Amino acid sequence: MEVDVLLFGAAATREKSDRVTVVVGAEPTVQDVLRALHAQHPDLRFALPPVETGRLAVNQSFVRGGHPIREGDEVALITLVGGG
Amino acid sequence: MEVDVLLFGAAATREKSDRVTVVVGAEPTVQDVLRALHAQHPDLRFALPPVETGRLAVNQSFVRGGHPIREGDEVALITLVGGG
Amino acid sequence: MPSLHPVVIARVVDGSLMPKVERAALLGEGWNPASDVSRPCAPGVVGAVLRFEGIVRRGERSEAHGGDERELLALDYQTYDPMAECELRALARQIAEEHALSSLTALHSRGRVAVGEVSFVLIVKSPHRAEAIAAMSAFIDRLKQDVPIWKKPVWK
Amino acid sequence: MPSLHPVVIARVVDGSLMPKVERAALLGEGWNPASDVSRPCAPGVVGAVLRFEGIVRRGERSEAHGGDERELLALDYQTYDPMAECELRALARQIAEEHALSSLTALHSRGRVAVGEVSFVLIVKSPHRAEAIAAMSAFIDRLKQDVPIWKKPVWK
Repeated sequence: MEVDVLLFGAAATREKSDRVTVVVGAEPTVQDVLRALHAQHPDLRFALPPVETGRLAVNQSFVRGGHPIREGDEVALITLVGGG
Repeated sequence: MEVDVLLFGAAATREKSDRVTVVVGAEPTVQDVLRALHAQHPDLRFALPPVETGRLAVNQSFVRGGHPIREGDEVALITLVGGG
Repeated sequence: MPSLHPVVIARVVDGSLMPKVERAALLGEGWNPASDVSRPCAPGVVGAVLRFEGIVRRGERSEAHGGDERELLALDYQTYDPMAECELRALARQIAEEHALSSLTALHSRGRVAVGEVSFVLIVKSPHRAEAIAAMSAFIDRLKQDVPIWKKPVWK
Repeated sequence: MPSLHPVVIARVVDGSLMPKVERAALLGEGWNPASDVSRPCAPGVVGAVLRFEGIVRRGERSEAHGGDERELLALDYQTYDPMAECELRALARQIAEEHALSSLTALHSRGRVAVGEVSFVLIVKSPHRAEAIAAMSAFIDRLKQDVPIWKKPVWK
């Protein structure tokens, strides 16, 4: 299955794009997508959290670990924010 | 020599007066006045600083230790302030 | 007697916040004062009001220039909507309850904010000073971790 | 680029401070803006504005009543003049320089301030947030040690 991951800030600047695609197995979890980002987009490692404890935004909520990613979910990498 | 010491706040409330008088020797220092306050006005001990390190306001400036008190100086006990 | 249900307002607003803070940001854009301020504090409960304004500075370190300070015209704040406002509001409620505040108001800019203009406002009211300061520090620290807002420099 | 000669205003003012803060306390009573604000900050230097207001609360512990909270009408602030304003000003200058602030304004009431009214205002401006928060906390801690102001409760 392919998952599009939205990028922002320094991650988007590095990739020169507002998203990247990763290839994962069937019934992937947040950890699977993070592992795939580390392996398939090494340029993003400066912005990637650890696979075991890191989080993604799925449908605009933070989730971690074994949370499932389903077809059609909106998946985003939210790191290095800079508000305030 | 007699020294008038101005009181404020809880110290004035306790003494029911805005000043007390202490009797000290010739050429007194801040420590001498503090020592005399401890001895001659035990009701004020709750508000009195230690003799060695404590301060008084003399002519509206904080001074300590061996600072001399002269005839006509304005001497005040400034403790337990509560601004802000 | 701290309020157990503090009044909380948290908004993401287009552009510079001042002088909107006092007018449009709180009163305009569909915000209904009656719903948000339904439980006004009893007079005499609040002992401390703390207000923080973040202002865009002229100098910002540029990673593309070896970390030297370069001169800015503005910052462009990118927000992931509507998550940014949802997280801002969730953070506001959590901090207000954890610190037993009487109220918390947080406003953050979206889009371009020029040098010298205000991009973030936090107003905290509480019975005592200590909780207000602790709440403000905690809010800003968590904002920088959890609220999806990014800033992009617009160099001179 | 922190200002080495921060703008400092420190005043003791009769009665409640609000809405005087924005008007009379700063502009009236002989205070000359030209002399105090002779070195305005360059735009874009200040990144953080922090404003604290202390408000008289309705409940205050009464020592004469075993430490229970009793209801207040007002606080009477007694100041040892002119030492109170001199110490307030000295403290303001010291904190502003120690923390490399751009400016510091401190106002404290003298006399009666009713419940719900403002008796103390501190406004700190600095390049970054951390110094502003540190300066505010340091100022208030030192105020309570060194500035000869006492409060006397006026019970209901």
